[in-house]
Amino acid sequence: MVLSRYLDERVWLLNRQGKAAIAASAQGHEATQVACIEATDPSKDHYLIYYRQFTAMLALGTEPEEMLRGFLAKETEPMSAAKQFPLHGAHPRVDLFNFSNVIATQLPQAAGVALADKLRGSDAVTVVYFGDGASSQGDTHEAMNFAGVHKLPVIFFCENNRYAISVPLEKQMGIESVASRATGYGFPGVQVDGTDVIAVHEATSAAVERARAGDGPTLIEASVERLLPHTTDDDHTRYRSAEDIAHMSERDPLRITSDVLKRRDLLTEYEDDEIHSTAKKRVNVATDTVDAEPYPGVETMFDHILNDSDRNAEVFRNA
Amino acid sequence: MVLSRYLDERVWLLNRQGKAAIAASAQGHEATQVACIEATDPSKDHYLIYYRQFTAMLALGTEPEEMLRGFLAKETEPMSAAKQFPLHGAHPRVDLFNFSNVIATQLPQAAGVALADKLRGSDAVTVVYFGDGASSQGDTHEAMNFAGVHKLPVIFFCENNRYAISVPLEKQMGIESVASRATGYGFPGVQVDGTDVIAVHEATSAAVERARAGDGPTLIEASVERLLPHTTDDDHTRYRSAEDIAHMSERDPLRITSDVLKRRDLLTEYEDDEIHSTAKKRVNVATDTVDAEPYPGVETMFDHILNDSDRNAEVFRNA
Amino acid sequence: MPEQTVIEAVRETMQAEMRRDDSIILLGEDVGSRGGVFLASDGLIDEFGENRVIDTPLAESSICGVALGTAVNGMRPIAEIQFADFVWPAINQLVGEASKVRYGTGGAKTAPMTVRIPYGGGVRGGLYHSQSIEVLFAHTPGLSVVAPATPYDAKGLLASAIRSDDPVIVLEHKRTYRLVKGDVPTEEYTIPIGKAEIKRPGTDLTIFTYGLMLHYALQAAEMATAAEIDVEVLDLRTLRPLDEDAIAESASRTGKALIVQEDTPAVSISSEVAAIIGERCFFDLDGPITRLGPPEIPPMPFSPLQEAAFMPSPEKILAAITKLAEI
Amino acid sequence: MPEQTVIEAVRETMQAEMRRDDSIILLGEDVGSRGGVFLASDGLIDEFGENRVIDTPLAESSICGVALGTAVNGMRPIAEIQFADFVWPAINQLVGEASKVRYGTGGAKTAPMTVRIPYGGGVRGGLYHSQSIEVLFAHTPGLSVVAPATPYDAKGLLASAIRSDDPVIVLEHKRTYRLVKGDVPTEEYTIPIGKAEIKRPGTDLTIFTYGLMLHYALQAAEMATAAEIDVEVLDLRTLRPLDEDAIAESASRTGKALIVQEDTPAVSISSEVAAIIGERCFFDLDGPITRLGPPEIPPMPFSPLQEAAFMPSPEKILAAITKLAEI
Ligand SMILES: Cc1ncc(C[n+]2csc(CCOP(=O)(O)OP(=O)(O)O)c2C)c(N)n1
Ligand SMILES: Cc1ncc(C[n+]2csc(CCOP(=O)(O)OP(=O)(O)O)c2C)c(N)n1
Ligand SMILES: [Mg+2]
Ligand SMILES: [Mg+2]
Repeated sequence: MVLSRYLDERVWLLNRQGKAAIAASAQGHEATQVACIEATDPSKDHYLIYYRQFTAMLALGTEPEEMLRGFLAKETEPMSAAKQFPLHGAHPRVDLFNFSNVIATQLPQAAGVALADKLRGSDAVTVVYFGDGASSQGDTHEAMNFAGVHKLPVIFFCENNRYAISVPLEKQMGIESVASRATGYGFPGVQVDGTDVIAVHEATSAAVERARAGDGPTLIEASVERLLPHTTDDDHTRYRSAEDIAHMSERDPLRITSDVLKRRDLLTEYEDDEIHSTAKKRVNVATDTVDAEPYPGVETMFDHILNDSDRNAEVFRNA
Repeated sequence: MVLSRYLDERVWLLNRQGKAAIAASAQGHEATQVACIEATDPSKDHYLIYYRQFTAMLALGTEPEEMLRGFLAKETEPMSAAKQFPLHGAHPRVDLFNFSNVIATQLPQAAGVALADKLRGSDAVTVVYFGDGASSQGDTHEAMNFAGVHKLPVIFFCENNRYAISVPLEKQMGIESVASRATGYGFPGVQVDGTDVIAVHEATSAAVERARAGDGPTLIEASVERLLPHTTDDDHTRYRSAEDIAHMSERDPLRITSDVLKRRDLLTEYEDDEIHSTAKKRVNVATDTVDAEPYPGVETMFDHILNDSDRNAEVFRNA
Repeated sequence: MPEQTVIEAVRETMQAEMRRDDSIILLGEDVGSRGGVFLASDGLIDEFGENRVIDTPLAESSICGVALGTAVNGMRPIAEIQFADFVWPAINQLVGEASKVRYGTGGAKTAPMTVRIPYGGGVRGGLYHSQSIEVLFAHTPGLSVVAPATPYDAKGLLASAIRSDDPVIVLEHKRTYRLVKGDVPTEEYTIPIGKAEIKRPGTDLTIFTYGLMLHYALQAAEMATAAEIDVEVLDLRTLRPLDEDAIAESASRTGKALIVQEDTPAVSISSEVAAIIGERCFFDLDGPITRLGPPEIPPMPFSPLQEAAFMPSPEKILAAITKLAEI
Repeated sequence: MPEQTVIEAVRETMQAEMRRDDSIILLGEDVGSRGGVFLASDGLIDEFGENRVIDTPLAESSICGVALGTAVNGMRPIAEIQFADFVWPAINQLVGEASKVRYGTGGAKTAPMTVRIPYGGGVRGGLYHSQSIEVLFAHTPGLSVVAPATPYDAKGLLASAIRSDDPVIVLEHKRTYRLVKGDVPTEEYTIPIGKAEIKRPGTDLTIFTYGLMLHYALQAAEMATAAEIDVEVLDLRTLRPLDEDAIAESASRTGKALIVQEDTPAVSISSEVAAIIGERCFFDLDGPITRLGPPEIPPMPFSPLQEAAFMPSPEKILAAITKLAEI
């Protein structure tokens, strides 16, 4: 979490320096992402993420350097060979992927991934992430409906930060809770406080168990704050009140988590400081390394295209 | 209802004679369609139908000749100038339309129609029909969600016959009732027996009242039987058991309605016979009239296209 | 070699491929006990069971999105879109998503999925059961698009599609399903994606076409022999990638190009074929690059006389041949 | 005449039209207090209120489907798709439905709706914020498609779109939004849909283009004067219907055609322009009909060098001019 926060801050800084073209942020979503991943098994489960899964990616073992190569579009970027926006593509080591920026397309895909496992008799679980805005898309409905019919081992994990860019929840849906829709598909929906690592972990563990047992999908809705504007291109003071923005920090999951741990004597002030300074250093090292790396050259632009004919077409047209 | 049944049967006959290219049937859906329309006000309300709304169209004042012109694709066909499948296009006298065969596209359109009324301060209600199969489409979700956010004066009317062509309800959804999804959009959902004219009328009246009062949408689900195969192109013995097919007739809304009326002394045997013989005659007259009419000539093929340039393109290309 | 219809060839190819490879599954509306509305999967659920022949909910975006998900997780799905006119809800999952999986993951993931789509008119289908939908797919890098017109090609190209490691759109003209018969070897074979075929050699002009129009073009070519015009007919067969070399070779050799298609002409396959010829064969041509298609109106009217007037026909093609040959 | 950027012209045109006609409403994601992600509707919610400037749920199919519903019930909606790459979920409501309303109801209903779509690349948008999406719309009878490249044209064509009684797709190249400035009269005017414009007259060859590429073509034409090549630049402006007469006239007059576009070439606008020229100007041409576009790979890589290599540029256009002029 702490590493995620520092890296996240660094990425925004790199954007302001003109080095990173764009960045979304997981600030405010960190606790829920870590706790959810902790309840799953990265050695066999599948993860379909969206652009705000910065912390989840770190939790799944992505190195800070690898993340930064995405933001800075460097040559050895591991997810898409820098063909895509940061964090898009497929992970080099676990089955985590994010094919596109297009909201909610990952949900039917996740149902398909889970269907394949079910047909093969595997007990792998598929976790798919989406936002409150994504809940409005037709694909979200179709995916949940399909998963409900086939009782697929999939967890629909909604990170509800009450905003889709500038559109607040009450303009997104006529109800309060995305989780309440699960009954309309024949599986359970649970609401959890996304700043509470224990609650998220418990809810996810129950869903994982259900899925592995062949009992079908679960919809989990974690309420979180989006502490920063939507992306580096956004300015949330245009649409959020100063008061609203000020109050958000009360729900900062980093502070809440460290307070809880300290209160339970699971974390000392000293350890906390250590964690922070280690994370800071890690981010500095990674930044220095990646900043010095080259961009992909033009030669590799034609890698991973479909077939020879398409390449011929190119050669022909631009000869 | 009786007229609808005879006309419906005639249309299938015309198909078997090679005169009507295709027909869907409302047999089994008649009661619910009549009762629903009765609860609305055709002088100001809007109706977005789908291909199975045979009876609803008659209830809204379409003449048998007009319907037959659709099935036989005759020159003066009133809904689409015979450009479209039967019953598609727009009604010549009430605001009833059916732009396409594409399942569920009418639902967002209905939300839009209702939105326009709401913005203008009109108290018109929009009724949109769809089947159980259509409930799976993304558009259905998006429409209901939008209508829920804006509390639109729209009635989502589902005629649930438990089949989408051959696909039975349990392969369509992980739940039993489409109506139960309404809570996920913030408005009421009601289930009614679609063979019970009183129940359908009451449910629709309540929904109309709600809508006119500005309280927003209602989802009504009427359970009905599809007494015939999906269309004249289908053979339901491929996917329904003989038993299932035999039992359906117990839910024939015509028989049920006439039994109820007779039991309540609202209909005598004599009156019933009269109704039947009048309807038969009406259908015969209409058939004779329309059968003799010509097809649209080629000249009118270019009517109602967009603009001169497109026509020029045509003239140029086929000169 | 037994004679088969196109739909029989499609069905037997799916059956043979499914026997060969366990990872192949079918998904679509009514593909199960109904056997598909055109009976393409008739009987397959009996042989392969509900796990491999899946009646989906009525929702095309999820049919394709779910298929894509299974494809990136070890399966080779064949998705059926019931009618081409209903593919529009799935465009996002096909054009937006599936086409970019390989490129967008630096080759880490691929999407070996086949999407079978019955398309085309002349079947009294009106505006929503007659559409041609090839344009956008044929435009999209990352997709392959085949459009077989004969039972032989239907088998060979469908087998190639199923075995491809990337998404392939298979366009089957629904009017050819029962109309067109031909010899089909019982043994397995594939036809390479991206290769056109000269279905009738000739010297005076070339007709470039595909789908149902191939058969009309062949009829027109036969009729043209009466006027001693020797017409070559090139079946494009694959619409993406187009076989540019075969197109250019034939156009350069005969010197006259007539492109015939059922789809409306503006920004279409026929435009691309014309552009290839205009660029590569310019100095070899001795007549304008001519296109014959339907008028630029929504395809196509339901009423019978207007539908007939809308569709290109052997007679219309013959008229275009004659006019071009005279230049 | 005040100088404006393209985005300013778009905004002021919507504002002026909304003042003129109460039935005009805006719908889209973030069009309200955010003012749209490109600020096209900045301030409009303050002037016209939440009833006429509607922040929709995140669901493009319903944005277009709802807009269509309001359009057939007395309104003139302007729907905004946030980025072109996200229009695919709405294809069914636009191509499948809206385009056929007039024809499919025998003229009883019409759909006076405008859909504004920021498209195009060269903005470090990667695979999902750079797409060109004109092909399918430009192919579809029943739709009009405009693609203004200057503030003046943006105003005139957007006004025409809003006032049209049928659906119009307005493609705004997002790179031009702030980059391109020009004089825009304060009074209202419209530019007819379907009319191309010669943006630079010339005698030696014609470049046919639209969107951002217009500006690159004009730069290249200027550069070509050094080699004494006199290049005409024709801005297509409307992509459906294409101004076939203007295209044919210019190609016949200069005798050489170079078609430049940012979209991948196969089955595209450039194909259609080439086909028109190949059919209508065949006897007047003295060089192959040449196309310049990006390679046939998914548009377009995120990394900067590759993005630059992908995009056509004034330099690449100049090279094509020089080569064609030498023939
Ligand atoms: C289909 C589609 N439409 C629009 C967008 C533009 N867009 C990117 S993020 C976003 C908001 C998403 O909100 P939400 O799902 O709540 O996720 P959050 O960013 O709040 O985590 C929008 C509208 C998109 N990427 N895809
Ligand atoms: C988008 C789309 N997909 C598929 C079809 C083909 N089709 C026509 S009717 C139908 C079944 C519809 O079932 P339901 O909604 O339950 O209505 P019913 O016919 O039972 O009244 C299907 C799959 C279609 N018309 N549109
Ligand atoms: Mg959100
Ligand atoms: Mg049904």
